[in-house]
Amino acid sequence: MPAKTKSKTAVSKPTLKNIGLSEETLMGLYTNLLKTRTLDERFRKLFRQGRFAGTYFSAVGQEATTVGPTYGTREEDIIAPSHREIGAAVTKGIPLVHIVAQVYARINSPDKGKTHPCHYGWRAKGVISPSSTLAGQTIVGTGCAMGFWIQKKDNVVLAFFGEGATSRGGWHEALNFAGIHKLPIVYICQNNLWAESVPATMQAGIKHFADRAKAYGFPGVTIDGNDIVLVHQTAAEAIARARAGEGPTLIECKTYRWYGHSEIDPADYRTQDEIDEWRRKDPLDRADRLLQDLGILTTEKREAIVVEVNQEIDAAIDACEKEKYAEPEEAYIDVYSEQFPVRRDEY
Amino acid sequence: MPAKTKSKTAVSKPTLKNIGLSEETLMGLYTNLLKTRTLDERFRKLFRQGRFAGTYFSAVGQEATTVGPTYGTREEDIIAPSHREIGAAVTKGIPLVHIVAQVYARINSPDKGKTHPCHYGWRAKGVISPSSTLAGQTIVGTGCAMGFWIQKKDNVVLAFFGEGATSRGGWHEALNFAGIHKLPIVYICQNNLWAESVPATMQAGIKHFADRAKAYGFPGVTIDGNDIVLVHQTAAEAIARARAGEGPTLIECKTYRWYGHSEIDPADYRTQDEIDEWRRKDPLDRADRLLQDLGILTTEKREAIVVEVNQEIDAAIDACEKEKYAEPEEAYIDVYSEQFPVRRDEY
Amino acid sequence: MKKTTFIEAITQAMAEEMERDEHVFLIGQDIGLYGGVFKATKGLLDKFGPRRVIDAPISEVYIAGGSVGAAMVGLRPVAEIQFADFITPSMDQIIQQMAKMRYRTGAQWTSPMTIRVCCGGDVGGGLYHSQINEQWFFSQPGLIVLLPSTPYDAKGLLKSAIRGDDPVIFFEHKRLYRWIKEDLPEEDFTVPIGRAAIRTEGKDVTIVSYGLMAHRSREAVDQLEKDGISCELIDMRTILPWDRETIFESVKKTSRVVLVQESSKTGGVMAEVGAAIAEELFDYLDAPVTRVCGLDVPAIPFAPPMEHYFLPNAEKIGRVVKKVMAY
Amino acid sequence: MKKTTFIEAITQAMAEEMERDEHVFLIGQDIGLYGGVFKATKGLLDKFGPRRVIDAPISEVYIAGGSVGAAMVGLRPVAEIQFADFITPSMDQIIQQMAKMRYRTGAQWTSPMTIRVCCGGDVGGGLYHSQINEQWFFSQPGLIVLLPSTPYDAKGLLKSAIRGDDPVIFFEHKRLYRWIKEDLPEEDFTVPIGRAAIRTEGKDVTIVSYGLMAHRSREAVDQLEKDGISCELIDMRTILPWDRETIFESVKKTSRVVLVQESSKTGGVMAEVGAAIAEELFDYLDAPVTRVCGLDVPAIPFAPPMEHYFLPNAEKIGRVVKKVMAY
Ligand SMILES: Cc1ncc(C[n+]2csc(CCOP(=O)(O)OP(=O)(O)O)c2C)c(N)n1
Ligand SMILES: Cc1ncc(C[n+]2csc(CCOP(=O)(O)OP(=O)(O)O)c2C)c(N)n1
Ligand SMILES: [Mg+2]
Ligand SMILES: [Mg+2]
Repeated sequence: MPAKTKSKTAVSKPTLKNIGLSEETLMGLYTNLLKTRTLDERFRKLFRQGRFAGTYFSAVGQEATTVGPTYGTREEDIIAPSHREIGAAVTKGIPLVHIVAQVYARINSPDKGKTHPCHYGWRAKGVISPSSTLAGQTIVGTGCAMGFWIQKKDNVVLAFFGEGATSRGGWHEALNFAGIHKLPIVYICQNNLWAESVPATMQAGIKHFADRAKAYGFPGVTIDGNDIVLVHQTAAEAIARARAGEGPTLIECKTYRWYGHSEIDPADYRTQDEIDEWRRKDPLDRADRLLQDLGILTTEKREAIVVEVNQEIDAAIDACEKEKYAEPEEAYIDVYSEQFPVRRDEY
Repeated sequence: MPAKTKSKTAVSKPTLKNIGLSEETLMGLYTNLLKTRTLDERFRKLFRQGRFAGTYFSAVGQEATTVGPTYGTREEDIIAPSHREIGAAVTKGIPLVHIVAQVYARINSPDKGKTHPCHYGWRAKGVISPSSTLAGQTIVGTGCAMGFWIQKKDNVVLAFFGEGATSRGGWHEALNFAGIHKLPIVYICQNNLWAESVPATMQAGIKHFADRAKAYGFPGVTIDGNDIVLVHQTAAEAIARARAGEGPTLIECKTYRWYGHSEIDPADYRTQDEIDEWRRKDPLDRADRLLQDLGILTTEKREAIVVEVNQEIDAAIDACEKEKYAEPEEAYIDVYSEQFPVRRDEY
Repeated sequence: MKKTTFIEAITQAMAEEMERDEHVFLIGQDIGLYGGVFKATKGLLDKFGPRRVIDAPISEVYIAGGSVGAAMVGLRPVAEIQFADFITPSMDQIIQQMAKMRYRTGAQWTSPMTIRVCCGGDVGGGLYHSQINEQWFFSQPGLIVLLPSTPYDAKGLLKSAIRGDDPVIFFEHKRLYRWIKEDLPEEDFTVPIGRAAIRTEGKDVTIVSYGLMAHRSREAVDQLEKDGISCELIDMRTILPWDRETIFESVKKTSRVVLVQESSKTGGVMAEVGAAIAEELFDYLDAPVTRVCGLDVPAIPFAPPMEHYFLPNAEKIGRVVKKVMAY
Repeated sequence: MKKTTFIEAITQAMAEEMERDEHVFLIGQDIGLYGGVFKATKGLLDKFGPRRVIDAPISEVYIAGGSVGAAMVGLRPVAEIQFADFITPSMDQIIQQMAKMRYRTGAQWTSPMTIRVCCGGDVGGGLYHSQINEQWFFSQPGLIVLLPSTPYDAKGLLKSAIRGDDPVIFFEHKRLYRWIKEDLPEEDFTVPIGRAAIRTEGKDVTIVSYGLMAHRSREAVDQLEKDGISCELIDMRTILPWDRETIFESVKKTSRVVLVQESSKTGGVMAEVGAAIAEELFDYLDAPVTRVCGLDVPAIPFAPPMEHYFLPNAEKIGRVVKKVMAY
C-alpha cells in the first residue's frame, strides 16, 4: 500500500505555523477554489438554459485536486489537462473571458470554436489545449517534460487525468519513459471513483491507483483529494523534487464529482448515500472552515470575494454572449502553417 | 522487491524427493531443452549457409524460460508466443517438420510461407501463430484467457514476451484487464537484459520487471530463468492458480541470449565478459549436471537422446529442403472466408 | 406497430444473436451497468450477465485485441468502440491482428468478430466526437467494413456480421440513432454483406453514398426530381468489399455519377469508387465522375457554422448534380 | 567523389540539421548505442550525446506522442519508427495530436516535428517488415507526407521537414537504402515540399509514381522507349499535399496516365490521384486512368514467389502502359 501523507490540517488546533503555509497562499488557494466552484456551477446553469452547445463536464466536488497542485507553479511550467480541469485553468490564470469563450465556442476563444467545451488551453500561461482522447495530455505532457529535460530547463509539467485514463496503454508508455529518465513531471490522478459509469473497482485490480507508480520506479502516493492544503503541499513537494531533477511522482487524489459525467448524464449508477457522503466532504466548505478557524477568513471577507468573483464571471459571460461564432470559412484556417495554403472545394 | 522463489536445486544433495519432480518430468524437461538447443543451433547454421531466407532469432541460452513453463501443460491450454519461443513450440509438440517448414517458408508450413521465420503456430496444439508486433500475443493471449473465463473452461494461457515488450501500452492494457477479472493466464517475461541493442536499464526505471505486476493487483515474481526446475515449478504453481480461478501471475525469468538479436546482428553492444558470464550459466548444462547428480542421466542415455533428437531434426530438415514454395497465387488465398472471393487484378 | 429506431434495431440484433448463440458476447466501455452511452446495450447486462456483457476499462487496444483472442478460441465477440475518434489506439490490433489472422496463419486461426463503432458528425460533437475514419479500414484487405443507413440494414447487417466468419468493422452513424425509424419484420432476417441497395431508380445520373449521406442524398434527389432530374440513388451499405456490380450497372445506364461522402475528400472511400469507375467505365461516362465530400481539414470543427460548412448536404449535392447534368 | 547512398543522405541530413539547430533531437528504438537497425543514426550519439539521441523503449505510442509534446515546447523532434508495420500503435498520437494540434488550438500550439518511418517491400521482410501504410496519413489533412526515391530528395526533403513548421511523416523505403547512390552537392540544400519531379519527359503517356515504384517505373520507361513509347515519368516525392499542378500539366499533354503504387490498390494514394484526374481532366483523357498496384491482400507475404507476385514491377507496368497506349 502506498504511503499516505498525513494531513496537516487534521491537527486539533491548526495554526499558520503548524500548517506551514502563508496566509497569502491559503487565501490564494481558497479564492481559486471559490472562483472555480462558482464558475463551474454557472456553466452548469447556462448549459441547462441552452446558452451554449455541446456538453459540459462539471468538476464540482473535486476542485481541490486541480487548484491545489496548480497554485504556485511558475508561468513557464506546463499544465497538461484532461476534461475536468477547470480548476487548473482558472488557477494558472487563463483569463476568464477565454475560459468562457471556449465553452461558448465563440470567435474570441483561443481555439476559435474548433474543439468542444471544457478543452481549456492558453499558451501564454502554459496550459495545453486538450484533445478528448483520454490520457492524451499525459503522453504529450510527458513529451513537454522531455523537452525541458533535453534543454536542461528547470520547468515542470503537471499532468492531470482521471483514474479511468490510467488504464490506457499510452499512459503506461509515458510514465515508463518518465521513470527511465527522471523527467520533471508530476502526475496527478483524480480518482473520483467513477469513469463515466464504470466504477474504479472495474478499472483495475488494485485499490490504490498510486500503486501503478511501482511499475515505473518513482514514488506514488494516495491522498485525500478534498483537503486542499494536503493536495497543495504534496504536489509542491513533488514539484520541487521534479524541478531538482529527482524525477516524477504519481499523486492519487481520492475525490468525487458531485454531478453526472457530463451534464447530460443522470448518473443513476451511483447511490444517493455515496453522493451524500461525498457532499459532506466538500473541499470548498472544508477550506472555508479551516480559514475561519485560522482567523484569516471572516464572513465579510468571504462576501467581498464572492462579489468580486461573481462580477468577474458576469463580465466574462456578458462579453462572450455578445460575441459571434467564427465565420464558417474559419474551418479552413490553421490546417497548416502559411507555407501550405489549403485547397478549397466549392460545392 | 518481488519475492524470490528459492531454487530447490540449490540444496547440497539434490534428490528426486526434495526437488519434488518425477524422473519422467525431469527427463521430459531435459529432452525438450536438448531438442530445442539442437534445433536452434541447426537453424543458425542453416541460415548462415543460406538455406532459408529472411532472418533467424536464436533463443540459445534462454531455453529454460520457454521449455519449463510449457512442459506439462494440457493440449487445450494456449501458448501465446513472441519471436523467441522455439522452446515452447517444441515442448507443446508442434511436429518438427512444421517448425522447420515455417522457418523455410515452404508450402507445407502451417502458414504456407506467409509470415517470416520463427513465427511458429499450430492450432492443433494450441500455439498461436505470432505477429511481429511485440506484445501482440500478450494482448491476443489475454483475449483467449477471457474466452476461457467467459465459457468457464479451466484452460490456461501462457503468454511469453521479452522485457522490452513490457514497455508497450497494449501490454499494460492486457495485464490490467486480466487483473480485474482474474483471468486464467500466466505471463512469462524473459528478461534477457537486452531488447535488440537497448539494455533493460533503459527499458524501465525499475530493476525487477516482475514489479510491473503491482500495478495490476496480482503476484509478480523474479526468478533465475536458467534453472529449469525452478522455472517449471514456479510456472506450474502459477498455472494451477490460474486454472483454479485465482488469477494471473507475472513471472520474470532472468536469462540471456547468447547470440545476436537475430542472426544478422553482431551484438557488439555487449561486453565479452557479460557473454562469458552467462555462458557459464548455461541452462542445458545445468540441467545435465543436475540429472547426472540425481543419477537419472548417464552418458549413454544422453548419447541415445542426442542421436534420436538429431535424427528427428535431420528428417524434418530433409523433408522441408525437398518441399517447394507455394505457388505465387497462394498470395490470394485466406484473405477472407469462402463467402467473399477475392478480386484479382491482372497486370 | 411501433416503428423501430436505428438504435433499437442495433439492440435487437445483438439481443437476438446472443439468444441464438451462446458464443456471442459484448465488450465495451459503459455498455453494462449504463447500457451504453447511446443505450445500444440497454437491458443486456441484466439478461445475459457480466460475462457476456463486459464493462471494459479505458483500454481501446485491449477491447480490440482481446476480442481477437476470444474469437480465436471460438467465441463471437461484439466489441464496442464508444466513438470512432477513439479507435485510433485500436488500429494496431485491428490492422495487425484482426485483419491478418486468417491470412498469416494459413487459416488455422481466424477472427470472426465485430467491432461496433459509433461515428459521424452533424451532432455538434466537434473534432473528437464526429470522426468516422472508415477509409483506414477500407484500405485493409481482410476486413469487412459496414456502414448502414436504415434500421433494417443495421439489424440485418449486424446479424450477418456476427454470424459470419470474417472480422467486421461495423460503423453506426450516431446522427441516425434516433432520427431514422421504420417497421421491421417480426421474423429473423439478415442483410447480405457486399450488396449495395438502390434507393431510388432513375435514369439521368447515379448518386452513390452511404450512412448519413445516403439521407442527405435522398433529400437532394427529392428536390432534383422536382427540377426534372431523375436520379438513381445507391446506398453502398457495405464499404468493403464494395459492390462494384450494382454501382457499375447503374453508371452504365446513366452515364453520369456523383459520389457523396461525409469524411474529408482526399484519400476517402469515394476516391476509390471514382477511380474504379473512371478506370473501368471510361467509355460509358458523359461527364466526369464528381465527388461531394467533407472538407479537407483535420476534423469536423465544433462551432455550429463551421460544422455545417464542413458537411455535405442536400443543397451542395443538388448543385453538384446540376453541374454534372449540365456537362 | 564517393557517391552517397540513400541512407547516408538521411544520416547527413540529420547530422547537419542537428549541427545547425540545437533544438533538433532524435528519438527512436536502437538509434543510439546501435546507430539504428539500418545504421541511419550511426555516430550521432557520440556526436550529440544522450539527450539529443534518445534510445527509446518499445513504446511507439510515446515515441510519437512524446515528440509532439517536445515540439510544443520549442524543440524539433525527429522520431524514428523502426518499421512502418509498427506505426499502428502510434496512430492515435499522430492522428489525434500531431495532425490536429495547430487546428484545434487556434495555432497557439503547433507540432513542428518529423517522424521517420522505414517502410516498403522487396526485401524479403514478409507481412510485418514490408508495410508502408502511407494511405492512412494521406487521408489526414494537417499532416505532410513525404516518400522520396533518391538520395538527393531524401536529404533535401528531410531538411525541409525538420526546418518546417508542420508535422511530417517521412517514409524511407528500405529497399533504396543501399541500392540507390548519387553525387550530392557539398553545400547545404533543401528540396521543396509539395513539388513532384519529372524524371523523364515524354509525350505519349504519363506515369505517376513514388518511392521504390519510381525506380520500377523508370525501368519500364527505359524498356518502353525501345518499343517506341515515350513516357513522361513523374515522381511525386511529396504524397500530401500532392502536386496536382505538375501531374495535371503532364496529363494534359499526354492524355494518358498510368499510376503505379506499391501498396494494395483499394483505397490507396493512387485512387485519389486517379479520381482527381478523372474529375478534373475528363476532356483531356484519351484512355482510362489506369493503376498498377500491390495486390488487394492483407499484406506482402514472406515466401519469395508470393512477394514477387504481390509487387508491381517493370514488366507489369510495361504491359499496362501498352494496354493504355492501345486504347
Ligand atoms: C480514449 C478514450 N476512450 C473513451 C473516451 C470516452 N470517455 C470520455 S470521459 C470517460 C471517462 C473518464 O474517466 P476518468 O478518466 O476516470 O475521468 P473522469 O471523467 O472521472 O474525470 C470516457 C470513457 C475518451 N474520451 N477517450
Ligand atoms: C511494436 C514493435 N516495435 C518494434 C519492433 C522491432 N523489434 C523486434 S524485437 C525487438 C526487441 C525486443 O526485445 P524484448 O522484448 O526484450 O525481446 P527479446 O528480443 O530480447 O527476446 C524490437 C525492438 C517490433 N517487432 N514490434
Ligand atoms: Mg474518474
Ligand atoms: Mg529482451
